[in-house]
Amino acid sequence: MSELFDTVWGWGEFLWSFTIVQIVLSIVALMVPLMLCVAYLTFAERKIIGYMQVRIGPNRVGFFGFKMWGLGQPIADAVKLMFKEIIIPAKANKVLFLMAPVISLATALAAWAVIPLNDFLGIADEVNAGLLYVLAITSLGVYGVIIAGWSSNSKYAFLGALRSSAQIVAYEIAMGFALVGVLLAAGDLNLRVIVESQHGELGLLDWFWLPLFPLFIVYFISGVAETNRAPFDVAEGESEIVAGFHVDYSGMAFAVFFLAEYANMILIAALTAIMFAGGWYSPLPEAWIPGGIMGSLIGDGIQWFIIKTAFFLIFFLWFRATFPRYRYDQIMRLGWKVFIPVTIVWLLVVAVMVLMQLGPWFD
Amino acid sequence: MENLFLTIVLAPLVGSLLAGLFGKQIGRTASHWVTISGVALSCALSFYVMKLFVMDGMASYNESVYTWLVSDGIKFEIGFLVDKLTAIMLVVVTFVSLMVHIYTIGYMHDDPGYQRFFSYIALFTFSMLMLVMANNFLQLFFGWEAVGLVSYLLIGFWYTRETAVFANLKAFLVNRVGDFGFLLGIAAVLMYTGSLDYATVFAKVPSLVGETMQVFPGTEWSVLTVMCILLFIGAMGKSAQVPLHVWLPDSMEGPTPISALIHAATMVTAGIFMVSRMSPIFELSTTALAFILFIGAVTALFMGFLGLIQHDIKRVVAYSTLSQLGYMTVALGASAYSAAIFHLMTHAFFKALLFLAAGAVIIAMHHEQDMRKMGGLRKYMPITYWTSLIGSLALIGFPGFAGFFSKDTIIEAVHAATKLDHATWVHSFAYFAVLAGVFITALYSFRMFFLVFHGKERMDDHTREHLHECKAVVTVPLILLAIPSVLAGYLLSDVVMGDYFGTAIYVAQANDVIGALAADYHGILGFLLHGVQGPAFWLAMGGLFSAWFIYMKRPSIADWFQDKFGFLHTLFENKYYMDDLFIKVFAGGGRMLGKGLWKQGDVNVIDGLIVNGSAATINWFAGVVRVVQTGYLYHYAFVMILGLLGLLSWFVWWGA
Amino acid sequence: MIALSDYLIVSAILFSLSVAGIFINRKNIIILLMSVELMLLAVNMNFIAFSYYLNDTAGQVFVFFILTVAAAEAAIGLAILIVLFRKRHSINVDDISEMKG
Amino acid sequence: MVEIISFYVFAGLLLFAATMVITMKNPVHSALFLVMTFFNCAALWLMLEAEFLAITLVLVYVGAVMVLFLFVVMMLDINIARMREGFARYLPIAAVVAVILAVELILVVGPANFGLEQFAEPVRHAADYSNTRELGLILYTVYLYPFEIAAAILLVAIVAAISLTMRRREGTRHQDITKQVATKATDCVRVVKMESDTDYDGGSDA
Repeated sequence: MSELFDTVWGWGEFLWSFTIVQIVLSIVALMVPLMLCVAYLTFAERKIIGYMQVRIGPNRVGFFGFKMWGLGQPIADAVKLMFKEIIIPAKANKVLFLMAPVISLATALAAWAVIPLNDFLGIADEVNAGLLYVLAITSLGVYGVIIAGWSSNSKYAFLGALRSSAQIVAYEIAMGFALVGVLLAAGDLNLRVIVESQHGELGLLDWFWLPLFPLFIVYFISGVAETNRAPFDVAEGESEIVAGFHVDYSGMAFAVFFLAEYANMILIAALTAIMFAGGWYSPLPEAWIPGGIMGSLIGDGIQWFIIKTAFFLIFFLWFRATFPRYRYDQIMRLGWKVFIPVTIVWLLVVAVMVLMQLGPWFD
Repeated sequence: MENLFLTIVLAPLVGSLLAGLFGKQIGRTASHWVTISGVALSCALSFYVMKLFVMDGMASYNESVYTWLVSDGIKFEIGFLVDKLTAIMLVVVTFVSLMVHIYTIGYMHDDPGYQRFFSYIALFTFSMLMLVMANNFLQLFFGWEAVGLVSYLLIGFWYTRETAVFANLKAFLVNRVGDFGFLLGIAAVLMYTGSLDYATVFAKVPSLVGETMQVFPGTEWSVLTVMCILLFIGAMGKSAQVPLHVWLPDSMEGPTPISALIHAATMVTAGIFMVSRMSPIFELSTTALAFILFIGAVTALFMGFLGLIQHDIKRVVAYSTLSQLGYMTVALGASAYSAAIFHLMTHAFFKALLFLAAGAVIIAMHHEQDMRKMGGLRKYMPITYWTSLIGSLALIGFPGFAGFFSKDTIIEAVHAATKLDHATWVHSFAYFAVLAGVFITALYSFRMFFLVFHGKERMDDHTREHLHECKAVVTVPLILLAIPSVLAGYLLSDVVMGDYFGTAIYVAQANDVIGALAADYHGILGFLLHGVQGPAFWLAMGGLFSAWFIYMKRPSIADWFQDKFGFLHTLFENKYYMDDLFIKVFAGGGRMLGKGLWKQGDVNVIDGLIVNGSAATINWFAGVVRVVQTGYLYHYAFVMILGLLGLLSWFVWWGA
Repeated sequence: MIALSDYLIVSAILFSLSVAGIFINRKNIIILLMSVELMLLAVNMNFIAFSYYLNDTAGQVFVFFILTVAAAEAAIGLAILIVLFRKRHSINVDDISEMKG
Repeated sequence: MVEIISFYVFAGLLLFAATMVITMKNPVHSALFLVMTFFNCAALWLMLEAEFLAITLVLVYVGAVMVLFLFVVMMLDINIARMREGFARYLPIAAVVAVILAVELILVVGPANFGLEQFAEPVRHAADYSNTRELGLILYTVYLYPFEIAAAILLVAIVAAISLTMRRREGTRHQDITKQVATKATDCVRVVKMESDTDYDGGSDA
């Protein structure tokens, strides 16, 4: 037994000695829960919107004969989609057609590489230019949309793709500027350093959302627009262009787009938590946090990161349940003529604040 | 003293401006009164100045009145140099001018341009006074050009006549030639002495002796000779010396008072005056003096010939003026400046007299100027007859009359000059020319006199019925001028033989012919007796007799002469073809040159080669370049890449 | 060990490829623009390689500027292309040999 | 070892993608291969410790410029067949020129001149070395003016691109929000007073 254990452990050590293996394992360790989160986010969406609209939502599919409030629903959906046929339109560009959803999902997941989950967890969170990396990768998401729209060789899909990509490019600028504010405040590109620079005695009042409030709002709304979520979902626009760029997708290909969208939502929520809401730090002032088990529960830790991400995710769902869809020109106006000027102005303010070493954030 | 001179100068100007600008308003009578009073004032003051010099022995006056501008140390000033030379000129100019003014009242009586005319002649008087009173070259040049301008205006006074316009244009153009030389001369003076002031210049010129300049590369010319000849070219133009004389006969197109004042008595003598004034410079260049002598001799003799065959009464007088100007120039060339000025003075009186007399005849003949239609006017116009006789006798140099003394002095001076150490053939030729000129002068003068006042009455009946003596305004000036024509000669002993001019005129020791004459001079009577024994007198008498014989006794001789020596007559008739030469060679040549420049230079070279040529070249070049510039991006890229490849290959295989 | 020359050779080949691209795609202005971008990329690669091997950050600064200018160039180039297409309904190089709009 | 392998992999992919860019029939494919070229290039740059520029390349070129390219390529109705004219004809000369160029360039920059002997591989920086910080320091001090000029160039490019492509179409309708907000009830509703119909004789609820 111990020999076997030793052998396995030995192989394990050998494999662990390869950086690649370490990396792959850590990626898996992050991705599996993430995909589960994505799956259950769809469930949560249906449930929450259901409650908001005073109905129940999915409540039948459970596990092992128990209904369990419909918790088996995402699994069932996944199984269904996996077994559905992927229809490829005759005039479509096959390679690109299949590549598009993969690109979408890949970019949504790749950004997680530099995201620090708490003060030690993360895949490549030591990367110096983490913030830049996030910006770069999120800017690639548009490729999935464009390629999907174009390779479908369909007017609806192409129109959706154009709308979507123009929207993404537009809001990316405002988003980038908002992040520049964060960068200015933190003085570093590393996400972990950014989080750590929000640490203070005052808890949630020490976070960047307060001094960077306009940027915070702009960033979050831009994030909603980036993910093509309601009320910025003209790219899909069921009543206008059927389903936008993925109108011709079906089965797992469609599922991947779906996953990508929700993964993106989680990413935006997580980034918001990191940039503006203190990452894994407790919102309570340090003085209030007792020792012991209670202290580890309500003190700094990954649980706060998850709670904050979930908190921001609920806003995504809330928006969808509440707001009517924007008209396209209104979206563009908001992006170019409101957000960008606001961010530029607030960047100046932030710069002044940093120069003045305004406490408690910049001292 | 300054105010005195300013008054002399400005009085005629004021009259001129009043008559010229407000002639219409103040009327004809007032116009002639203002101008005449201006000139009369000048005249009176001139005589006063003369008196100051002669009686009171005043020193010469040389002051600047006004500095116009100073540029690089060179002053441009207005100033007066008044010495005895100037004084003589003042008297002559203002006196003759006054006479002419008065005469004009009668002569121009019916002319519509009456006020304009008075304005002009008063302006002329002002200009001439400025000229003679100048103490620097700038003012001299101003006066020089101003009198030229007035001359131009007055020759073309009857500007509706084509011949008048032609004549004034001709005078203007010919004078430009002379003035150009004059200007160059002044420039030379300024360049080598650095000053325009007479006194400064005269002080500096002796240091220029021996200095040479290169007008053309490889030639070494004496600075002083070049300077003098250039200045004299100006004098040639203004004083109508061959070959720039052609304008003077034509200037007779102007009204007769003008011919008398400007083209006989004063303006044309400006050149003589100028050379005399510049005597300190001219005396330093023997070459220039010889040149002057030659020009003067040629003018004196050959212009006289032309007078022989003229039919227009004024033209005869004009040619005689040319001839007499030649005499003065000869005197200048012989360094007998005082003789030249003396002759200038006497000539001014008797020539003005002759002109005015001719004018009187013309008035009487109702503006008929052709002598062939006159004759026997003696009984109709006794005053004119007698004054004309006095003038003619003075002109031919009849003993006792003014012309005799002045002309004989010149002849004697030239004779003396032939005996100088540096005498050349030019001096001998000049002596011959002045002697022959005496005969010719007598011949044409009395030809005119006889044809006009004696012989058959050849005019038509209508004219004859209206023939009568002129009014007092015409005859009084004649008489007033006749007096000095007779008496002026007796000033000889003072003006020429005495030391009248003093430092005003400078004569080098080697050239001092007047000094030689003065040494032999024993009073007027002696001079008179000596003159009667000399060849000049007998030649004059011969000329007079010949004129009587040919034109009174045997008129057929003139016709016979005309038949036998037709070529000579034709030559004279055409004025030695000088006008034709100028018109053909210079005007024609100018036209040819202009045409050539226009056709070749302008049309072919400038328009054709430079303007259209450059355009065509650019067009051609653009055509070539257009082929290179296809507009296709890949051609450019191709060329760029080939270039890159070439550079790289060079770098790889041969470079580094 | 990777030598400086390796990076330089890669960029040289990249440059040659872009030159070839300009030759063979002479009618297609979009590919021409892309070839130009490739050329700039090759140049940038040289800059960065030298910057790394000479340990001098200035090379990267120049790459930064080249990127700036190239981005501007691409934006304006494409804008011109769109205007052209509106006018001519073609972006064939043969159809745009004239300067007249 | 890993480095050498990744260098050859990235370099190979880079050159492959670049070849595809210039030989692809469809410009969309060309553009996508260009994106791939950029990615590989960025990878090579990362190996050269130029993190900032590598990420910027992705951010700017892949994220923005190439999207623009794709937009244009996709939206314009391009006649691909005409675009391909002369492709085969010019291939030989292109190949010859490219090969000569490449050979000559390699002769210049090859190992003889720039090998490890001449330029030894520098020591890698420590993990906390920030390329961005280095670049920023030099950019905002030594190269401040060029940096400002670059910014001005970008601004000019923005203005130029917008002014070139902007066109106002006739007959399009725009919402004037200020006007809408400023609208008062009296602008929209007209209250009309009417006399009641007196000679109405119908039933009370008809």
